[in-house]
Amino acid sequence: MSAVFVDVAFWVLSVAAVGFGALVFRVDSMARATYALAVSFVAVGLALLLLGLEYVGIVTVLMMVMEMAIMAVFMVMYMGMNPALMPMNMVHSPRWAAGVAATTFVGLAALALLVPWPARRGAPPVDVTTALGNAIMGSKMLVMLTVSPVLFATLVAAVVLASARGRYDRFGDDLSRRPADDPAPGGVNR
Amino acid sequence: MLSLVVFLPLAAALPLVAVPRIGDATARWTWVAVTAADLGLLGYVWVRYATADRPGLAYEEQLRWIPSVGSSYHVGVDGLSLPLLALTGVVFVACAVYALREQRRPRQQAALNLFLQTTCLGLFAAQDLLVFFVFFDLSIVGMYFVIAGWGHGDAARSALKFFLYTFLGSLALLLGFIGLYLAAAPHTFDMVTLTRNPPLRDSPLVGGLVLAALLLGLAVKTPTVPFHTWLPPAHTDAPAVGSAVLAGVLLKMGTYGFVRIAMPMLPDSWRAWAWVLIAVGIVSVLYGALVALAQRDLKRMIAYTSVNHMGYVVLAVGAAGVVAPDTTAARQLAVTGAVTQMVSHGLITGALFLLAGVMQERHRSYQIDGYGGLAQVAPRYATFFGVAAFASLGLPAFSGFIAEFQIFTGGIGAAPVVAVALPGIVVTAALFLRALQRVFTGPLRRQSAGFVDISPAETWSTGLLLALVVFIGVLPRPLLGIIEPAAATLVHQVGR
Amino acid sequence: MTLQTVLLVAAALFAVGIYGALSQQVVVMVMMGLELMLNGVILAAGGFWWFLAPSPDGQVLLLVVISAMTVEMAMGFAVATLLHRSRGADMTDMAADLAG
Amino acid sequence: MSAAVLGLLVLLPALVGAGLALCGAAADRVARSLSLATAAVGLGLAVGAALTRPAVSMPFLPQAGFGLGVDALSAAVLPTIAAVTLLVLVFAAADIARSPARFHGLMLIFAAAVTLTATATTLPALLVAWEVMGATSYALIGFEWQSEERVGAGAVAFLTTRTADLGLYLAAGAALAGGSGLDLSGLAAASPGWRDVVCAGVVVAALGKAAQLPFSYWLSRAMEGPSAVSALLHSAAMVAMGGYLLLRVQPLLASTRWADVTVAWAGALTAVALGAVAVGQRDLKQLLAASTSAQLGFVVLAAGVGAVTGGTAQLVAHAATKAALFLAAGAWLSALGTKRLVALRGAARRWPLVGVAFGVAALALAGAPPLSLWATKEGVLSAAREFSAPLYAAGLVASLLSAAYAGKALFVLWGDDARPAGADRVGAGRTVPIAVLATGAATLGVLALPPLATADPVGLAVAAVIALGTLAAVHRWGVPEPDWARHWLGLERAANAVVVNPVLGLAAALARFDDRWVDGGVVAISGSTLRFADTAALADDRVVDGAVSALGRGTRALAALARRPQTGQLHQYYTQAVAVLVVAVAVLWLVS
Amino acid sequence: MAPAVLLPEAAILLGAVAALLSGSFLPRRRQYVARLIAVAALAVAAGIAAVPAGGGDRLGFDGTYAADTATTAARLLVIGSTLLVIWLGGDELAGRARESETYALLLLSGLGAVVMAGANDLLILAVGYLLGSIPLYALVGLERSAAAAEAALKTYLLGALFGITMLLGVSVLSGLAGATAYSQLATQLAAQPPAALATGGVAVVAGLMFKAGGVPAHFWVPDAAQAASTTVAAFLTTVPKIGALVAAYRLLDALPPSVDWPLLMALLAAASMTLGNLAAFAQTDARRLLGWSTVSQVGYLLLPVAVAGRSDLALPALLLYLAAYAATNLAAFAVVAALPERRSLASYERLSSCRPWLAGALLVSLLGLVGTPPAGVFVGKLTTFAAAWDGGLPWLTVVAAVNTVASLFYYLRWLGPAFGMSSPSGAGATSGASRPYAEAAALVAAAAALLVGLGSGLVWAMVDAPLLR
Repeated sequence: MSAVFVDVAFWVLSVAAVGFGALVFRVDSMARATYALAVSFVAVGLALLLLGLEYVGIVTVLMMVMEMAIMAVFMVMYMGMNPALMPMNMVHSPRWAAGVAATTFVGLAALALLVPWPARRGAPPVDVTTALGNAIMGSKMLVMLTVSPVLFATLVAAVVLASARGRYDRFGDDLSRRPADDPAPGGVNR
Repeated sequence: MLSLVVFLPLAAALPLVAVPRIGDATARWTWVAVTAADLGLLGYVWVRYATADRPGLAYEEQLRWIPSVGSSYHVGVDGLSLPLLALTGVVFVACAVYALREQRRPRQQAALNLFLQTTCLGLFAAQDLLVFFVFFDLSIVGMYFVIAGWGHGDAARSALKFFLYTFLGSLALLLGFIGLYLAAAPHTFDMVTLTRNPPLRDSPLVGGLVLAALLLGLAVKTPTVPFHTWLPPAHTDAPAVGSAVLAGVLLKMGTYGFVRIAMPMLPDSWRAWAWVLIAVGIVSVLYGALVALAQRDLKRMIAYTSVNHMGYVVLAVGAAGVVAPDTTAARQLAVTGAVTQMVSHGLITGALFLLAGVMQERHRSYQIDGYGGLAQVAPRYATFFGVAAFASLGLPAFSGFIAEFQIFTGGIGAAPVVAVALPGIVVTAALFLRALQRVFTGPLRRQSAGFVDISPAETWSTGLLLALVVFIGVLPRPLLGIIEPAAATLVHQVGR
Repeated sequence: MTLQTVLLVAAALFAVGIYGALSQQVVVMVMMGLELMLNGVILAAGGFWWFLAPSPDGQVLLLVVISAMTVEMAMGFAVATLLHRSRGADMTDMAADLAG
Repeated sequence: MSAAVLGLLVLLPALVGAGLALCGAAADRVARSLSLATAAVGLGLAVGAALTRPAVSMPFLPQAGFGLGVDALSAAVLPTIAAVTLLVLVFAAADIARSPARFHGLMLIFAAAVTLTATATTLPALLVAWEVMGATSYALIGFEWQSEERVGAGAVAFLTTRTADLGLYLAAGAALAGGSGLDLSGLAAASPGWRDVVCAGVVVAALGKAAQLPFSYWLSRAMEGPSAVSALLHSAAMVAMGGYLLLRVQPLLASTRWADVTVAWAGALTAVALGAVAVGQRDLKQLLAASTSAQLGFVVLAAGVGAVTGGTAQLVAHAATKAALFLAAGAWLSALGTKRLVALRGAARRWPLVGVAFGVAALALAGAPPLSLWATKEGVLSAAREFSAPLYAAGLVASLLSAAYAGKALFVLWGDDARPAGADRVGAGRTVPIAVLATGAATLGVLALPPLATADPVGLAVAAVIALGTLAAVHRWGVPEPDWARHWLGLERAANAVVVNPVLGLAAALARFDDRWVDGGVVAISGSTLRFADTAALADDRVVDGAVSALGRGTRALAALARRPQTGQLHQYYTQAVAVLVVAVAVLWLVS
Repeated sequence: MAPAVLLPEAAILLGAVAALLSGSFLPRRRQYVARLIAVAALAVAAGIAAVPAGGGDRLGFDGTYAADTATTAARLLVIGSTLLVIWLGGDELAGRARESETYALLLLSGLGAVVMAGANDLLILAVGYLLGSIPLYALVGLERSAAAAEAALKTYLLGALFGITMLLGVSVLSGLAGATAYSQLATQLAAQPPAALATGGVAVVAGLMFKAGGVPAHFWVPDAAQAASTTVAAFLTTVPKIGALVAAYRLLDALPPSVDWPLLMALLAAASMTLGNLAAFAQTDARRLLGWSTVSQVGYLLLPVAVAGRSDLALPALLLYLAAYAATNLAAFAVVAALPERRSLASYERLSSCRPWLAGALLVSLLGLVGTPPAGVFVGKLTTFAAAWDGGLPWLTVVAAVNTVASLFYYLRWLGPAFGMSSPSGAGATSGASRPYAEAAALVAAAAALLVGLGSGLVWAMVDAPLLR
């Protein structure tokens, strides 16, 4: 990849990321906002590829696309909205928000531009993904070991919060009621 | 032995709290018995100490508490603490006897007061700053519940004010302790060590700040002007027993802190600030007396005389900080007087508050103008009150004179400006005579009708205190013999 | 493409995200603001990795960030569902009883 | 042995007195006999002590022992005190009907304090006695406590003398600082500056007790007490002790350049001014009271000019004289219920025995030769004459005035116009002591004999002439009674205006200040507490009423302010949180 | 590698999984089996943690996890606190539909706190944060009431925001250092530009503040304390703080002094304690008051964190205070849990006469929170004050002391009615059904609060050891 190409690509992706990011809060329906966010993520994911992060870039793109899809479904299913049709302008004190955001941006930008960042230490490994794999299985093993209970906890927590009816509602207090008492019957072999 | 003295009341309090089935009479008499037993132990300690050859710290006990922080459970008695320990024992016996007539929750009252007694004894026995502080704070808590639980009038409010105010003082004290602790090398909270090697000798600024924190904390407790305003409402709304303990014992914690902690541990700063103390003492003496003179409420009046009397102590310890080569004798006299005054004030004011409680008990009023001619219907009450009043105004043959004479003689000898406070003596006399005249003499007025003379419990409790007042007033040697060596040591420590 | 420019873009994304998080009333939209902020963090982390220290640590960090984003969003949906069920609300303004 | 005598001398009446006073009504039956017995034993002990001159000292306070001793001075005074006490108690046994136990108890304590004063050799011992004396005088003057007026009079006496007593506290401190120790005899050895302070303190205390100017007014109020009390108080006891103290510390006075002159003039002026006051009185007891001040003035003058012997003689002679006069006045008061001179006219004729005794004593008071005061006074005046001529002149004026007031009383009581009505007889219990005392008044001049031997006969003659001449003049023309003299020079009003009222006003003002300002901050906090702590029922109607100070308001406002950010609005939380972080970063950027 | 280092953590995790799974097969009334499983797992974990496996302090997993004294203390504290929470919730949770899940979530969140405390690597810290937070959102919302949902929402949104700032900070710091392990942070960051360092540090600290419940991320604490079930309220005001504060100490100890970290932490501490105290002044709901009081307590707890590495007293003082605080705070919540029908302060009227033991526990806990000796918090406060002074922040000590006085005020507003001192008229709520578990837990916790103070010498000796890095 030539440097020019990289630069051009980066700027295009950057503009896309920021532009679609901003669009999230400009469009008038949640569905569109979701799509805009997805595009922004994809742009950043691609930018990561430019930064040599092949695996992570791809993962970002994939994860975010999936997530945005879920988000859209979620909104239709649970919120009972037709995302395409609901006009939306539900904001409060946007001036304050804009002020804080602008201040933050100025601060972070000043940091980015003014700080004498140190020189690069070391060189990127030849096979970035292998290095990542080694790290995960090696020095940073504990991180991934801990992520797994995080995912487990997320599962439990999300289910507990989101589902109103637990097993005792369905199967009775001693779990002996068959079939389950569901408002909308379903399931295998039903 | 000393720990037994300190914790015996607490040990007796626990079953009283824990077993609700204990009857009222049992609880009352248990209280009396335990305090009497404790006083007996204290008497034994006193005799042993008085007859021992070696003055200084005796009955020392030391147990590891937080060794890494340089704090231990360290207790002991010397000539400064022994009189106050004994005072505590006596005042609580008197209170226990007085409360034999108490109808409101006697079991809890006994337990609470026994707890309070342990905190007071522990404080005076403490030889470690943290131990001192623990008991200091717990005494506040205990007294809060005494006032709030058994008080009258606006008790909740007064109790809260008391708690907030003195708690503020205790935290200032804590800051001062931390300052001492950090300044000592190696860090320690041990009073004996800190006294032996006073820290902060070469840093007047920090030393001054630490002393300021200590003084603030102790001044609130004492109390001196202008930190005294918690005292009148606390007394006015407190029950008689609570007032007696508060004025008789708790106030002494402040002045005891002066002689036990501030003076020997920060001698340089103490000398530098002595003039401030003298000024505060003078103002407290005069201001307390004058404000007391204007009171219309008997108990408030007595409360303000406490400000006056404790002002003498501050005056004396302040004068002891004015070091000059040829005034050693005067300074020793002043310090001896200060400690004597603590004991004397404890006994006298304890008696006065118990007697004032009789008024509340009979007619729910302390208004001086509401009474008149009481001597006619309650001659014994009048006699007792008169004796207590004359003792309080510093008449010879009572302990107050012994203390005040020493304070003034020594104080003036060390710092002539102390003489400015002399009119306090006259104003105090005036206010007591006025009160006596209004309440007890003249024709019988409305409130006085049907006033029943004091009961045996009231007689014996106040009689015990007044008998000691007279004893010290006539034969001060047994007490002074204990105090003098300690005062000499202290004066030497301040002067080094 | 320098570190500065990458960081600048990241800062822009982060700021836009903050704006969204602060200004939106609907819970899900607030979450989108948060996602955008994370988006900026991802970009910045990538930039740091490439320009400052291309060590494996940086990559693992990115993975952690992405996992965090995922699990936080999952929780977000769950909480939004709960809110919807128990209060019939989907806006933060409608859940403002606890104050003071 | 001798120490035991001294101890008993003080302790016996003190203990018996305390016992009687504390037992109160329970001891009424035995009170009189017990008290008289005690006083009699006391007299014996006093004589014994005067003869053996014991001395004793015991440890009391650090740096200050408790020393007692009898020397030439106290050897003369002690028997006087004991004798007068006994006689007055005999009179009182007949005179005082109510609560005898309390009365005799207090009298004995009082007598013990006086004895102690007379024997004290150290400042602490002196101060103990001094203050107890003041306090018992309060209780005795206010003995009939049902009258607030009398109790108030006692308070005035106590407070006035106590104010002066502060001088002794000051003196003690100064003596310690001056390095002289607290022995009375050694005070003159204090270092010069401190010696002046010691001296000033002692002088003020003594002038107060001796009712010299400007403290004289308390004596007037003290007349509201029982006559027996007045008799003791004015003759051998409290007032006399003021003069006695000055005599005792005469070397100290002489050691300073100013004290002796000051004291001498204070005595002389008092003798003149209070002499005039006495002349102006229309009440027998008031007249006698003012005359006490005036006569003590001679003692004080004696101390100032260094005539210790003369002063002592004057003191002793005056004690007998004045006790007799007061007892007589008391006898008539009991019999007639009045002490107004107008109403007493002719009383002496009706009760001639008492009248004669009164007459002898009054003549002695007037300085008529050859009665005691004529001689003793001259003993003082001759020393004054050597000291300074103006002082002597003042002394002569005072002598003239004393003859005038004595004559006034004498002639009224022996007047023949009317015979006042009242009880028929004055019992022996009252008459005998009066007679004995009058005898003493007549004869105690012998005490002054040793100096008289060397005295200037001219002076004696002048004194005699003045006394007799004045008596004649008074008999012929009467005396003027100017208002200023009748009202004791307005001294009490002045004291009230200058000291008492300002102090009371200040006290009230400070009390208001204390409640409103010093306490204000805390009041406000507790006010808000009350509001919160009490349940709704109590809460609103008892809101802090008046004093809400800045601290309380501030704390409450801050507490309310602190809850404001917790709006419940999430986006505001976000804004705040981000803002705080931005600020935190900015601060760190700035300080780094 | 040394996986044995993580045995206690593994035990907790297994306990969580087992409790959850067992719950699926248990009848509603017999979910105590799940409770027993959770308790057993915690007990095992505590046993392993208490016996230093493989001998004393050491690092594990290539230095990313420090199994040192501080971690051991945090483990034991978290485990002990969680046990107490389960105990005090024994009545409230029994028979609830989500009882077993609650235990699983409690264990998971506790595990997150432990991981944070032991984290010696920024990444572990971030993951620990997630592990601690996510179950917390669920726990808050478990009550399923409108208020609980709102509290869950706020907790979640704040948690998400501060999670993001934390990740931002981690990115910046690791970018600057070129590594994420604390050992390398300490050496690599010293030469880096302070401005960037400050930004990264503040961002990470902000995340920790969310877990600790301190300013500026305190908003969720009073809401959650008020609206969640009492069991959960007790948990979330206690356990996350343990992890977060130890983690903060570890982090600040590792950060180089080129930035004035003590000032930052001191300001946050002062703000937390002042805001918490003032806001608590006029509260009328007992649990909300406690929520605010924990905000102020975090302020005091931040004192030793502010002087991390600058005073020998700081770390033991922090751990001692945490121990005392945990016991004391749980005692207060246990009393609340034992009296579910009393929500407002006024309803505690006359508690001392009808439930003297509970009143005693309340007295010990509230006065303990004030710092009255000899309760543990007193020694904690004393040593933290001393540490702050020693570490060069005497002004902060004074601020803390003044705040302590102010705090007394609202605790007394609660104690006053409880000891029947304000108005005799109030018809004190008649005590409802007995809640034996909560009552016993209250007494045990109060006793523990006292014992920590009385035995503070022992506790101190146990925790007085340097950090491993």
